[in-house]
Amino acid sequence: MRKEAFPMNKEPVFHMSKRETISLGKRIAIYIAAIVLALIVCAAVIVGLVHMNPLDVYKAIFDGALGSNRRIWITIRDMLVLLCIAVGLAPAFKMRFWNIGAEGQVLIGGVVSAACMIYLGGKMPNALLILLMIAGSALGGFIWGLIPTFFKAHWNTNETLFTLMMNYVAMQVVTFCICFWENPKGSNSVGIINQATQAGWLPSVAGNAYFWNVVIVMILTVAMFIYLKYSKQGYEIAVVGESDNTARYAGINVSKVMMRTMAISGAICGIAGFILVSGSGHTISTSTANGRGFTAIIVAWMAKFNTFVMILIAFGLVFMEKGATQIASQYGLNENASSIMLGIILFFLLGAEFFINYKIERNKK
Amino acid sequence: MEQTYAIELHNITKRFGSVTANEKVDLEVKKGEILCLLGENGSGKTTLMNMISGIYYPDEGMIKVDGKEVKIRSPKDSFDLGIGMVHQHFKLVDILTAAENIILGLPGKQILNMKQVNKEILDLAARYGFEIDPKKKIYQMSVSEKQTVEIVKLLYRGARILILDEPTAVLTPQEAERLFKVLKNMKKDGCSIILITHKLHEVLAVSDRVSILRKGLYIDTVKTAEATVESLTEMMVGARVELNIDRPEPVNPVKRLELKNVTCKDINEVVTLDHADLTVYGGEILGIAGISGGGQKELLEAIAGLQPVSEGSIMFYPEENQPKEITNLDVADIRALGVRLAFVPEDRLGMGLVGSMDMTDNIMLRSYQRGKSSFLDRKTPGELAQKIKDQLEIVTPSISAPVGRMSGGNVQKVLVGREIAQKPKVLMVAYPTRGIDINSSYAIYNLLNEQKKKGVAVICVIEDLDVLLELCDRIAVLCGGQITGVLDGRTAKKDEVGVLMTKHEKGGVSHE
Amino acid sequence: MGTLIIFIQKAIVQGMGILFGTEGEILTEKSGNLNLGIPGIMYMGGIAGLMGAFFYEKNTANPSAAVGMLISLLCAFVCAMLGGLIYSILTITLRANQNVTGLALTTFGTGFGNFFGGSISKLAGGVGQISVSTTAGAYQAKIPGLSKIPVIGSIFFSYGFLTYVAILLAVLLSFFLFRTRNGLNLRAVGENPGTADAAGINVSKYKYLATCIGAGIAGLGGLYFVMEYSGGTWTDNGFGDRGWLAVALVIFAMWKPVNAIWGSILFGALYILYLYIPGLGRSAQEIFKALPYVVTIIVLVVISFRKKKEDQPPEGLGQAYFREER
Amino acid sequence: ANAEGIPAEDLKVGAIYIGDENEGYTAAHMAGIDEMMEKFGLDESQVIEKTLIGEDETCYDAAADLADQGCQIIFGTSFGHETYLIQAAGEFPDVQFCHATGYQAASSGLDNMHNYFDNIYEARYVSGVVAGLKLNEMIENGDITEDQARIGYVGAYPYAEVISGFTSFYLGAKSQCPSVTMEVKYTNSWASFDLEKECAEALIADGCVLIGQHADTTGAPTAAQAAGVPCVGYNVDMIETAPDSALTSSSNNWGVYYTYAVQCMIDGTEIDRDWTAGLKDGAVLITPLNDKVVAEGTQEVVDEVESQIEDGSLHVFDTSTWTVDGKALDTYEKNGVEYISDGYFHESEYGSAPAFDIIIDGIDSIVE
Ligand SMILES: Nc1ncnc2c1ncn2[C@@H]1O[C@H](COP(=O)(O)OP(=O)(O)OP(=O)(O)O)[C@@H](O)[C@H]1O
Ligand SMILES: Nc1ncnc2c1ncn2[C@@H]1O[C@H](COP(=O)(O)OP(=O)(O)OP(=O)(O)O)[C@@H](O)[C@H]1O
Ligand SMILES: [Mg+2]
Ligand SMILES: [Mg+2]
Repeated sequence: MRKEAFPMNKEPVFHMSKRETISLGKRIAIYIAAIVLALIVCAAVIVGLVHMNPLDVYKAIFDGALGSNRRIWITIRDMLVLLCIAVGLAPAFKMRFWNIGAEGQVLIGGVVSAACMIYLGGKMPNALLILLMIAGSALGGFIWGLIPTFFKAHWNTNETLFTLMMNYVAMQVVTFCICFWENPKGSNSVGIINQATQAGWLPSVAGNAYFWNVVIVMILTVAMFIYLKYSKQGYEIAVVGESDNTARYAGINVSKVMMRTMAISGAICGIAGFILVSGSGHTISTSTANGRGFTAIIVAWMAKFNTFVMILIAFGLVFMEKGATQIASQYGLNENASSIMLGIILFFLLGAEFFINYKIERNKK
Repeated sequence: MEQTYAIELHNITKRFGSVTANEKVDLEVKKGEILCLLGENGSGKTTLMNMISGIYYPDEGMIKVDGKEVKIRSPKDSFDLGIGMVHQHFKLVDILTAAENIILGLPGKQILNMKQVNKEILDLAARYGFEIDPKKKIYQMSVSEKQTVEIVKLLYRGARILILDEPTAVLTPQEAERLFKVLKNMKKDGCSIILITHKLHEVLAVSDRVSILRKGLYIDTVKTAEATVESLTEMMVGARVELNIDRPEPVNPVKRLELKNVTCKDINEVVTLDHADLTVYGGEILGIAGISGGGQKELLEAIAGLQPVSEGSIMFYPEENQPKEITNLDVADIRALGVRLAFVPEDRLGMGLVGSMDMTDNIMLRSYQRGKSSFLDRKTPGELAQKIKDQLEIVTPSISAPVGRMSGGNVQKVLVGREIAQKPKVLMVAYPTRGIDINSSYAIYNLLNEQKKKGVAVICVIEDLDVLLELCDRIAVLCGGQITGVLDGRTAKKDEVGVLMTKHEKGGVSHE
Repeated sequence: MGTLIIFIQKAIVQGMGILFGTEGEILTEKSGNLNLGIPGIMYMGGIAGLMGAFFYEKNTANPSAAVGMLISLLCAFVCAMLGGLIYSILTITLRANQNVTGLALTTFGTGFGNFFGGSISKLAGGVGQISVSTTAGAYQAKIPGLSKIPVIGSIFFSYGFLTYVAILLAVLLSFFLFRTRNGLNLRAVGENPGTADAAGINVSKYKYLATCIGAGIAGLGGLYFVMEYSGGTWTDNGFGDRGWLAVALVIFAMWKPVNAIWGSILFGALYILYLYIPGLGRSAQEIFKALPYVVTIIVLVVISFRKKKEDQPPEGLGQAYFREER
Repeated sequence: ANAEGIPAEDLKVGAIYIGDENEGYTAAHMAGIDEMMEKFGLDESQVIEKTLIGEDETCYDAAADLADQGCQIIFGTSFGHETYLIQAAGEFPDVQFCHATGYQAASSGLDNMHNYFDNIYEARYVSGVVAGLKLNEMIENGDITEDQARIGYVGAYPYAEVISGFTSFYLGAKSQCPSVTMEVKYTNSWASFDLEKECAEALIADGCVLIGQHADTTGAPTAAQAAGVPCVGYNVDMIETAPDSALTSSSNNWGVYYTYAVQCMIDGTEIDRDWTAGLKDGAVLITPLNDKVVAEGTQEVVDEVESQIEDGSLHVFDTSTWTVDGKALDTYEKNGVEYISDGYFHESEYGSAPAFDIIIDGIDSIVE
């Protein structure tokens, strides 16, 4: 069995070990390095494709995201929605529940909001209607999140795929509803709901259409931070996330916590749907969520469930997206280039985590 | 004449972050000998062995096999040098059969001929006196069967240097005896064996020489023939220790718990606890003996509210009030009834503690719900954590370091410390000293005795019969889920217990 | 009767693209890697194959079908493998979270496909003008005599060669996983990398190979879609959510490639069922369109009811392996 | 609105597209914009095009952003863009907003909001004639019987724009092949290759012997080519996609409108509230016939039909050529407008968007 000619003299050059702690400065430095590298690679790709000066590219990115007051607010508005969904995902992921179904939960929240606007608009004071819409869309997302969780809690059904499939079911629910709401019949277009009365629209404050969007999402962000870190329920989520056995041993009703947490998660995603419908689009379609449910997973994960860090990451991603759209329009580059760039940046950021968790040392002689 | 050793280690150093697990360790193993490696918990035994078997790579130092210097960068390198290790936690793939596990990673014809493999395995097993069913899946096996698979795996690969890390921790005395017989056969065959165990009588019974580590440092190697329990202990802990377990008479025992006809079934509807009747008194230590899988775990978990009971009742008797039924209540319900049950489970990091959380957060695991506020109180548990750390001399950089990073013994201290701090009426502990060095073990026995003196009903499952007989007031013996006898700890004999442990053969796992 | 036969035929055609994806993902998951990037990888395979064929046919006076086919097969496989390689480097070497990496890869791959799809469409002179008819012809060629047999011929022999490759591949994969030494080692890596490592198996190597080859196979699903299904053209987001269905089908098949064959055909059937049920109103159609997803959910639930150990996912699925971790 | 007129070199034009250059409908609009740019000599920096703009607030964002950038005229191309353009039009009264396929400009009460659409039904009628001739040829050759002359039609959504389209196509075919019937299936999507292909396949399985389409990808021709069934496309020439099947495609030349609208800006004249134009103005057409597939003599018949439509002697929706429940209609009122008079349905005369939404005899379609 033994191989005689075994080369026993080569020594590995590097050695890798897990870091115990890392200073904040180092952590930030690693991320910055990753982003710089990612931007260099992106620039190389763009220059390769359209032969333009990379500095112009970066200027266009900045211009697209923050180039005018309107663009700044659009960037903020989109960042808020992404943030809201990520905040919703945070407790689920902390519980190690892979909720890939935010997209569907957002859509259901949106569809409930739209239904309220269509059927109840003008029948009650606007403030009451809006409160009802918030409650309704939260309830919609709540139910959509609860269905897979019920099965996960009782039979340990795989939640990753269950929630994923629920997205598509939600899309069909939306198209189904559109069949009744579209105008004219058969056109698949709902158009702006209550354009004249603005019933069920989040009102502008001091000329700013997105004031309430900011308020709602910021409240959720801060509340979720406190909830996860300082509340008993937040602690329970952490324990369940670590091990079911430990949770039961601690007297935690695991299925209850799981359902409660996903209900919260789904409800917040539902509220994100409300914000999309009532606070910006004033319509409903299958593309209302527009992939944000997936992007938010990345935001929640990279922020390690810290909702304040999520603000930064959500802003960064929306910034890049808006910038890429601008490049596309300015230089006639196909819009899909923005997905490629986003992908590259994410790859680098994900890879950077390694250097935060591990260190590599040269082996001593 | 210069002796070539089977394996030599020189100046081996290994650090994990700030922890130095091994520092300048030297070790030599002769051909055809059994060397015991002895040391307190966390002294670096496993780490050292992991470097021989290619799991870790040493930071410094040199390894020689058959007198030639080698670099062992992976388990494969280690195999190729004829080294094999049975890990503390078995390295087996659950859904594969014994045979599949045994041939894992071996070179050979691509298309598998399992018939041929099965036959080779049976031949090999017969040579050394093992019993093994090559077609059985691992997840259907008992612990000792799994261990057999591990050892056969090494032999099948032609290992000549075998490392066994605490192999007897999970075996019955009879199983351990059988294992030692096999080891001696292998030794006769010319194999070198490194055996890690915390049980000193085993060391004295099987080994040729003993090497001792203390806090990562190499202390000495002595001939077994010249060693005694006391001398070894002294070398391990660096000071002479008192080895007598104190056993005060129970004062004024009162009925605390009563189990009637308690039956439990696992998910496959197999009976794991079979109509058990048992009464537990405050102020005494009730020992539970039994071979592994005999129902000990289910018994404790049924009381603790972690195991559904399909038949029978469990009653708790408080000081003054009416008895309370706790059958099939979950942990929270039991607590809500005001019944103070403490439980140190067998699976420390998988059930008792959360590895990634720090001591404070772990201390409040069983008490965080106290108080009306929806928010956590971290101050009180923080103070308690500090107190437990100081009192039990827990070795950890700080109470805000994750407990998963602590050594096994220290993890156990956190767990026991927390449970005792609940001021329980009933304290249940499963294998409180498994994998724990002798010094810490005694500290824990003392803690149990203290509880007993406070009138707590202590139930403890311990595998070491000597300890059981020295520590407990009464001993209940389980076999195949049935209680086969309850003995007086002061008068019971070891063989008496042994007989009861194998009395019934139905249900449970069968043992010959 | 005629409609039924066509329905079966179309269900099979729908299913095969998914089947490739599922096969790739099974191989990947058996190594313990849950690659949610498969949908993106299928786009990468599809566009690379199309581009290979396109540039070959564009720059060659008399393109040969066989050469075009080989070029496109190779391009699709290699490009999809590169997608798998990105995933592998991130999750195996750099230990990034598998789910997140997969989602990012899907974003990237879909963008990659649509971007270059648009680019060659432009080069070809506009929408619908990409023509790789020679190569596509090779993919669409049916078995001459057999496909003409009534009923049997239409159901079993009226497909391009990739269909048979997909089915054969499922059988071969099963054989590999359950009857060979490397297959055994691979399963061990996916179940318990620590054990596999201790047994001397090069865990990283197995994970890399399984993930990259799995990605390559999934890429063939994209190629199938572009060449055989679409006849050699590109449309943005053309695959729709088939990539996700492929991932879902892995569970449906309980990690056994042979089960995936009929599973994928069933999925294909559900996908188009509403078109073959007469008299469905528009809103009723929308309900029928949810069927593949609802059925997947039902299957997930049913599988979770029966807790057979052999039907469960590989135990190490989704976790990075680090030897020194404990 | 702008009586002054804006010199071409000061003009800034914005365009909002639902898709990008890889999608037939948008590609046709882009081509129209290019034609207009060339006509007036506008340079790249004077035209800002935004692609892949959804039918939601992003459309409003895009419109407002274009207005911020100084565009004096902004085109939106997708049906669902309309309400968002109206929203922007209210906010930017000095900017002209023009929306294709929409119908709400008149009712919006905004002077700067306009609708435009081509009389594509004319081209569809002509392409229907081509299909009818092909069916006749197939009947003559004995490939099918008269009763089997059934057209399968892949439609996007069941509303006026599509219904008007397939009815004109059907009437064109029927004018040549009286026994023809038609079955319509909807994809419920404007551009989805696989659904269009599956729909066409299902139609063929159902016995349809010729395929027509009103959806934006090459899915249906791909299926027709594979099944060996003739087909009529939309938007773009399908001969590359279906060399042995494609007969012709009906298509728009949006350049006509874009040139007109920009000319109005330069001249300082009002843009029509509801603009339409058809064959006569070259705004719609059928793509060159695929000589390999079309029936003999098709070109001559096409030429004649086209001239009849152009000179007004042939009305596509002549009530004598179609019935509903076996009866000819002599009145059809919608939104207070009577559409039928002088023996025909006055399509696109009271608003640029198609209005014909009647399912006539001979056509199988869900009516929901
Ligand atoms: N993953 C880890 N990261 C950092 N430190 C660790 C880790 N695992 C263990 N340690 C440290 O290494 C030391 C040894 O741990 P280990 O459990 O191997 O000790 P041990 O000898 O088995 O002790 P015991 O007898 O108490 O079980 C401990 O001090 C522990 O804090
Ligand atoms: N992977 C690891 N990462 C960090 N520290 C480790 C690791 N493994 C071991 N240690 C530390 O190294 C030291 C030696 O541990 P080791 O497991 O070798 O002890 P041991 O002698 O085997 O103890 P025991 O008798 O409890 O098994 C401990 O302090 C342990 O915490
Ligand atoms: Mg150890
Ligand atoms: Mg230990």
